[in-house]
Amino acid sequence: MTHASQTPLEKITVKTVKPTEYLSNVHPVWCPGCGHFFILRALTKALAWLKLPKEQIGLVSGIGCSSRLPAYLNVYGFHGVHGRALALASGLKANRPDLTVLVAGGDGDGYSIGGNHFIHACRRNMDITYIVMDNEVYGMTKGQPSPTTPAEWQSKLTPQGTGVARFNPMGIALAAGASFIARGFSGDPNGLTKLMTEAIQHKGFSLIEIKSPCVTFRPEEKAWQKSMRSLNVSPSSNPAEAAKSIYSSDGFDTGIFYQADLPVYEPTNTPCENPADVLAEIEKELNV
Amino acid sequence: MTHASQTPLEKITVKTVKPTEYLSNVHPVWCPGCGHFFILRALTKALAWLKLPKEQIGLVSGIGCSSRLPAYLNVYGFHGVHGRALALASGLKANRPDLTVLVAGGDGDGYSIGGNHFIHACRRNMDITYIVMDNEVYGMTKGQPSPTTPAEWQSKLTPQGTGVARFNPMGIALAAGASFIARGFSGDPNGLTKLMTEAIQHKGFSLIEIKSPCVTFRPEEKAWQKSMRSLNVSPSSNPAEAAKSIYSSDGFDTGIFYQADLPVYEPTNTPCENPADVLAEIEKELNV
Amino acid sequence: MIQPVSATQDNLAISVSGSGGTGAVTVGLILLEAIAKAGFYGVMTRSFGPQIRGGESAVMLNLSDHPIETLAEFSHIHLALDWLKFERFSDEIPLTQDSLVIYDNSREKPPGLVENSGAKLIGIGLQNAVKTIKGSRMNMFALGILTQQIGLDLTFIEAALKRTLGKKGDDVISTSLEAIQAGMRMIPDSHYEKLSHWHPTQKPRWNISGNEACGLGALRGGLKLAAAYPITPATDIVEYLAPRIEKLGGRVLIAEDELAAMNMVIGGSFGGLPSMTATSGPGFSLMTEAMGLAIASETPALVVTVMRGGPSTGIPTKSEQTDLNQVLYGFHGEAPHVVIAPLNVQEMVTISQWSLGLAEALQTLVVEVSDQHLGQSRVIIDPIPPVDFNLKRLRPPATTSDYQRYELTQEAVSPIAWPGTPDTQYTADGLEHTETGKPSSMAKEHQQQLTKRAQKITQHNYGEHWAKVTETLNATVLVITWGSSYEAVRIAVEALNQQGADISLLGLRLLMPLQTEQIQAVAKDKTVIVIEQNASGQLFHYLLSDNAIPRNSQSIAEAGPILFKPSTVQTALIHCLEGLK
Amino acid sequence: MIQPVSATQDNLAISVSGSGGTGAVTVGLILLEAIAKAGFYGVMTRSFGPQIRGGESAVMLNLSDHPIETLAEFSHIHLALDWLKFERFSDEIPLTQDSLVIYDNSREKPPGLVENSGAKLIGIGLQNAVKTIKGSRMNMFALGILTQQIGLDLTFIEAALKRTLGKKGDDVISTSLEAIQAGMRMIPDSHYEKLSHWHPTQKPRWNISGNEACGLGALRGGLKLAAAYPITPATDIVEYLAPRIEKLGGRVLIAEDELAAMNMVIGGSFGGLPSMTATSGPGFSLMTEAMGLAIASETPALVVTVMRGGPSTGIPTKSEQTDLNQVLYGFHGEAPHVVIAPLNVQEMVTISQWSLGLAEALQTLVVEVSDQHLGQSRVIIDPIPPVDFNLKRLRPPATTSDYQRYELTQEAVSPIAWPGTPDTQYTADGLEHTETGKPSSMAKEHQQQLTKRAQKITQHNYGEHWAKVTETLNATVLVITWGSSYEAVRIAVEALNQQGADISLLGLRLLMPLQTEQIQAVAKDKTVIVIEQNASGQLFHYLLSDNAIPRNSQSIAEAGPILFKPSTVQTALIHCLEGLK
Ligand SMILES: Cc1ncc(C[n+]2csc(CCOP(=O)(O)OP(=O)(O)O)c2C)c(N)n1
Ligand SMILES: Cc1ncc(C[n+]2csc(CCOP(=O)(O)OP(=O)(O)O)c2C)c(N)n1
Ligand code: SF4
Ligand code: SF4
Ligand SMILES: [Mg+2]
Ligand SMILES: [Mg+2]
Repeated sequence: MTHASQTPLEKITVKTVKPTEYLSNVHPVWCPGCGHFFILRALTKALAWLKLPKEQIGLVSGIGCSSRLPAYLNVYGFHGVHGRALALASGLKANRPDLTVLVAGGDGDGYSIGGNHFIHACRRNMDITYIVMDNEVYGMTKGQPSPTTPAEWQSKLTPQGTGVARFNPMGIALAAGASFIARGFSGDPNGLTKLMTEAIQHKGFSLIEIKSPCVTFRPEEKAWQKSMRSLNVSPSSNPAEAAKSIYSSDGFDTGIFYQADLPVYEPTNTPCENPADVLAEIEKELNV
Repeated sequence: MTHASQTPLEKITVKTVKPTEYLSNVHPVWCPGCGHFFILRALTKALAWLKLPKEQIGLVSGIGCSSRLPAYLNVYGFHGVHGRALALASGLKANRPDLTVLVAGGDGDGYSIGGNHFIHACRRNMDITYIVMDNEVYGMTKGQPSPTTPAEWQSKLTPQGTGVARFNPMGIALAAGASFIARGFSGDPNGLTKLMTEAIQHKGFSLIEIKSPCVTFRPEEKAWQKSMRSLNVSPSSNPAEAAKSIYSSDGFDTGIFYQADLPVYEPTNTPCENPADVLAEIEKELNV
Repeated sequence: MIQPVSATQDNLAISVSGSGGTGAVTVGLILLEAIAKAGFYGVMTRSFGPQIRGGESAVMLNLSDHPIETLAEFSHIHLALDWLKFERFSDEIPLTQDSLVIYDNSREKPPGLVENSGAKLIGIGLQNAVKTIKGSRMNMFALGILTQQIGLDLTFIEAALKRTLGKKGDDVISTSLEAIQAGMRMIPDSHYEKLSHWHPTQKPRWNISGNEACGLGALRGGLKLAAAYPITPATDIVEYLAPRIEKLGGRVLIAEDELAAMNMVIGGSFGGLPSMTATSGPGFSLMTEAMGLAIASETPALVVTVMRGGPSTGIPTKSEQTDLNQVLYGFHGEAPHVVIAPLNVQEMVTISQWSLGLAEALQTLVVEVSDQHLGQSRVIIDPIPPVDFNLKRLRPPATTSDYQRYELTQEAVSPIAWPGTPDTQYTADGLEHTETGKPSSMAKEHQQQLTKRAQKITQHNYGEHWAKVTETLNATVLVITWGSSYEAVRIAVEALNQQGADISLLGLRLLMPLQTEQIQAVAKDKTVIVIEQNASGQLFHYLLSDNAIPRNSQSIAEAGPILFKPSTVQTALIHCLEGLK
Repeated sequence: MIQPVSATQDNLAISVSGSGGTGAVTVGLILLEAIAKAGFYGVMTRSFGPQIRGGESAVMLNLSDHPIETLAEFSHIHLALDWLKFERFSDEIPLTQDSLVIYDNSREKPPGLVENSGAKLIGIGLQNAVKTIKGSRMNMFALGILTQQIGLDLTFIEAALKRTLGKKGDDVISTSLEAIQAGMRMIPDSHYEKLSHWHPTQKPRWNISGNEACGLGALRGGLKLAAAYPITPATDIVEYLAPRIEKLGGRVLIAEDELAAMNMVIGGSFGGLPSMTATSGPGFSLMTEAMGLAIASETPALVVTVMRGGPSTGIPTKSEQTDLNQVLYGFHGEAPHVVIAPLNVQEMVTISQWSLGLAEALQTLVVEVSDQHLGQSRVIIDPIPPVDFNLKRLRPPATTSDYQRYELTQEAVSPIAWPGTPDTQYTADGLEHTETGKPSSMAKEHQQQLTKRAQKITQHNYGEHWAKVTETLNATVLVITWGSSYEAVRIAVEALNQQGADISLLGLRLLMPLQTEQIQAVAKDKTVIVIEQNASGQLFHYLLSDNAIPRNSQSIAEAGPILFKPSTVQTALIHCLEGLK
């Protein structure tokens, strides 16, 4: 695999609101050097850039190193159970379309145990932004292979490697119906900030699949810093074309692969002015 | 949508073994006219064509009208719980690679509750054939929308339609790593028999997505008989190409969309000649 | 020795069976509504063969001039549209020599078990009749026959017909009416003209199923989100809600599976609005992890579970009170929550509203337990007046600074902020946490939060709804039961008491937290007998586990799916009381 | 009044703490192995801060010249590589005036709680020492100091070092050895030279963790498939199996989630070969639906659950006996199955083998319950001799015609065919079924199969392993406990008995089916006290629920995550006994 066509990663500067205002006073439990730190930083920058009021944000996660994210932000957060963040967030968005709903988690949380909610959240295409902090390993449980781990990677659980090909989260998201699909890299916080702002602004379900090295259980991933580069094609809104660019990517391009204006699922949310009357109407149906 | 390019559906005749030998004496609970009857018939024909010994077949299903299939066949069957057939079958195949393992179920069972096992079974690419009897509805529970139901279809549960786009099971299978992907139609039992024989013979995970009308809760599906036709391109082994043909299909083509020779996951299965000695070796590691 | 009372109550039991498409169920629906319009009460249950469609089905109606929810002891009139697989229903449609069986004599003969029952048999030419009226259906003739047999005024049938089949258009109505009238003439003598002896009421009444009642109660309680995955016999609840909740500013979310449904409920509720799901055993099993999250994160959530035969896929279409152990104990870790079971359809509206309110006020999981019988029975009841339980979420005061989501308070309920409110941001967590919500694995904080979560539930004053206690003067025996067994047990106990027995009855609604002291007070100096419909005596052992009942208490426990009838309960009670002597 | 015995047993307790990367755990591992090589016994537990890496961690060793599994009452020697967040461990590493604390005086001062403990403090220049030997690490100096303090022969340390760090190459070994020797000279006076008074054994022994012991037992039982999804603290079981099971003709399947894992186990077992999974509370919750399928379809399946603090995600890295309710009752429908809990690491090998055998022979779900403490403790034990339980699947006779998978038999166990065998094809089903396996919703068949599934379990003769009963002559009190609480309770009871108390002890292994009559026999005429590590007294209530213990029995129940120590149990027991007077 060659990484010749390096495009310089883009810059973003935050002017108006201080990103640190979005931080809580809880210190991350992450290992020093963990890629997830940079994702946290990029996210605070993106929120600041968009000037989103802290109290208008609902940030939902599952379980994993990555899923610890909500506690580190001074927003309304929910650190739920492993793999179910997207479902929880869908309930939140359904009841509270006024909130900006973000979901964060790992490759294990989202693509392994959470796989079913992943495809159905894509299909529903609610206005939610999904940030996957993909380190190709289960960090929290100390180093087991995930669905994005290469087949050869050896661990205690898989002394000869998994023997199973990694799969293609962006391809799955596309087939399932997500309307914004991007890849980012934690080692490129500015590019990431930009992707995040675009994803949050996009109306519909946005997936940002972020490569984020686990320095403890996958130290070799530090080399990603050298191989990641910006995508040199612009986002397609045609699924067949996007499929082609997703399938032919070597996994090291960052950028938006697909963005389309698809119907967004927004369950009815018209407040009821006169519930007593409406209830009486409903009860009338029962009369003999 | 036009259905102009009708290719005549292919014929298959069974000579050697009697398909009825594969039937059990349990009578199907299906409604008269249900598409699932024809899938049962095609399956017995395919098994007969392949001359597979009945006792060498393991047929696993979940819950649904479609999932009742195993009881109707005189093979080793498992009618498990809703949505988990592929996982159960993976365990069976891992322990018993000598058996021909088939999985059958509905669109609800496989794509809704079973979605996570679907993508991971594709990814694992074990030598299993997955027969989805897709009627775009939950038949067994009397007519609720499934992930393949069109957004406009109205039901008691969705009086104004689901408002959610149907998703693309073949596209998902492709992105997830399945190595044989086909669409069939219950109204074309011969074409279906042929697809089934090819899928069973294919080494790796085969998906046959079969359109099968639910005459009771989706009577309008009877019209499929007029619109289904054979695919006029030959199977691709290139994912990007296959993606294109899958994404550009109008949903009425039948045939093999993708077939590739991908690594098949086969967990070790070397019988141990001298377990006592091996155990003693293993216990020796514990010695102080 | 006490003798069982005659199983004949002042009721009228009618059943109709037939193969798929014959329309037995429609006959039942119209008849029930007509009976209601005539000023009476009734209950209707259905039974299906294993086929999806095209298989045999039956309806059983039990009618009376006072509210009634139990199954009849035997059918006064059984009308067989045909005899397809009638054996399947023989448990549910008992025939005796007091039964009248009407059947189509142009087809098969009655099966042996019908002939042997001693019932009076009348064969008629139903299939031929259909040919006489163009576009008519056999079941409408049957309806006419039944109308005539029980002496029901045609105007009520006509009104019920219009209501039930009105959508099908005027032609269908008029053809049907013609067939009904023809049917009325087919057997002119009436054999069970009971209605004329009954006292019709002028009061308004409702025609409602248990599942509808459950949905209505939740709407009254302010439900804003129902997230669910379809499952028999709970789907009807959400199907009832779907077209109605939107008018009240709420919504239904169809989940990809039960794991999603439960998490959607938690997310919706975290958003500040009352949220619920409805499921049955298999789905409940899939939800327990997330229910534990609701408990640990103190997020209000209502789960209605409609029990069916178990274990595993079991018997999806039939009733059994067999999931009690799970609804109480199906969670890992210490998971105090609230479990409530209504005793009949009539109270389902109010108990469901109460359940949702308790979830909101106590910020925890409330499981409301129904079953296939309660849920899918259709009954005529007096309208249920509205109640105000005044059960709301505790919000932080507007001037909060240093807001702590999991603050230790006197009532053990911590204020919960509304997302969108400035300065009260917090992270809800299923990891053990400090008062602020920060993850903690320290023993002190674990114990503090464990205690808080338990105390808020035990300290709450549940008022009178915890049970329905009917005390008899000088009672020496206390019968305890729950859920859909209650009505049959109540009638059995009343009958025994009329014959001089001294039995008190306790129908337990609040299963968790168990009101041990109150139960002990009622049980004092009495022999306790616990009656329930499952094989192992789950309620019995549960009551023993907290010493709520004496050590020598007796258990009457029988697996489903055949429901208790007053007579079977009486016999079992008499047997049990004899054994104690 | 009985006085608590001095908490000082004939043990030697050493703890080491430090921030991430300082290598405290390595010190513990080498020391434990060296102590074993020297002919002694010991147990080592670990504790981590919430950080993944880079956070603080500690090891606690309790050493003796006889088998030992409990935590020490206090640390004889605590070595602090630094003081980072030491407060976090203060519950787990109690210091008294009899403790010796050694710390690096080139860094921060000891925290207040250490100074206030009255422990003797020795500060040394660890950081400077490292500079004296190129490539050396601080923890090896610490190891040297400890070696010297307890009077351990260097040869044992050297051998243990080679075994533990051998993979890192000769250079690391020689540098480490140099550092150890330098460390030995740093504090020349030995303060705890206990070893010389102890009697070393020459017997072979094993160095094993509970999770490894569990895996080994399953391998002995013929395990062929382990399917699992990682979860703390159960992952080690599968990590132990992964490289070993293949040599025995088996395999590990990594599942996408726990729902898959459990279904894989069922599929693998349907294929005819012993199959298991390992999980913890949250994963167990996700598996209950499929476990119900194993029960209903009568497919053998072993589930090992390693409990951690709950509810929900709870406290993943710490121990609590808090999932008993769930492992007994977490299923919908009547779901009789087998639940077994080993009492200590020593018996884990045999009990795990037995558990797998019971699943095979009874064709049902067996849940083996461990916890974080049992699972992740590393102990030195005598090798466990092999046993043959002779527990196998019942196969249909070779000449079977008209094979019925769910045949009603005398023993209530139906023959199960091997897929691949001609003429015995069947469909396994979680729907209720007839003897042939055909779906059925009839009451008769439901009750027949319910009864069969219950009877096969209750009728089995479980032999002596159901409990470990230690009866004391003239005992007036019976203490009942289970799982990882057993060792601390045993020592407490023995100590009280030495002082004249008359207490019998029952360590309950077979939790389901509950051996009520046997328990009643042991409990006869005694006051019963039930001790367990959870907040609500789950075992206590469970025993009451079947009248296995008298109504006035006492409960000592305390939530985790701090483990019981013999002294805390003693105090609680004395308090409880006083209260009874
Ligand atoms: C139901 C359940 N199963 C398993 C676990 C254990 N578990 C916690 S986090 C995790 C994987 C985390 O991996 P990932 O999502 O990739 O996050 P990372 O730690 O790598 O950031 C697992 C398996 C759990 N908490 N709950
Ligand atoms: C855990 C669980 N949830 C829900 C159900 C109820 N249920 C049974 S079959 C089914 C859907 C069946 O649809 P599909 O798989 O498409 O099969 P079809 O009947 O259409 O052939 C559902 C929701 C169940 N049995 N178990
Ligand atoms: S284990 Fe890996 S993913 Fe987790 S905090 Fe450490 S470096 Fe990050
Ligand atoms: S309900 Fe639909 S899918 Fe089910 S048997 Fe009837 S026609 Fe077939
Ligand atoms: Mg990860
Ligand atoms: Mg379907």
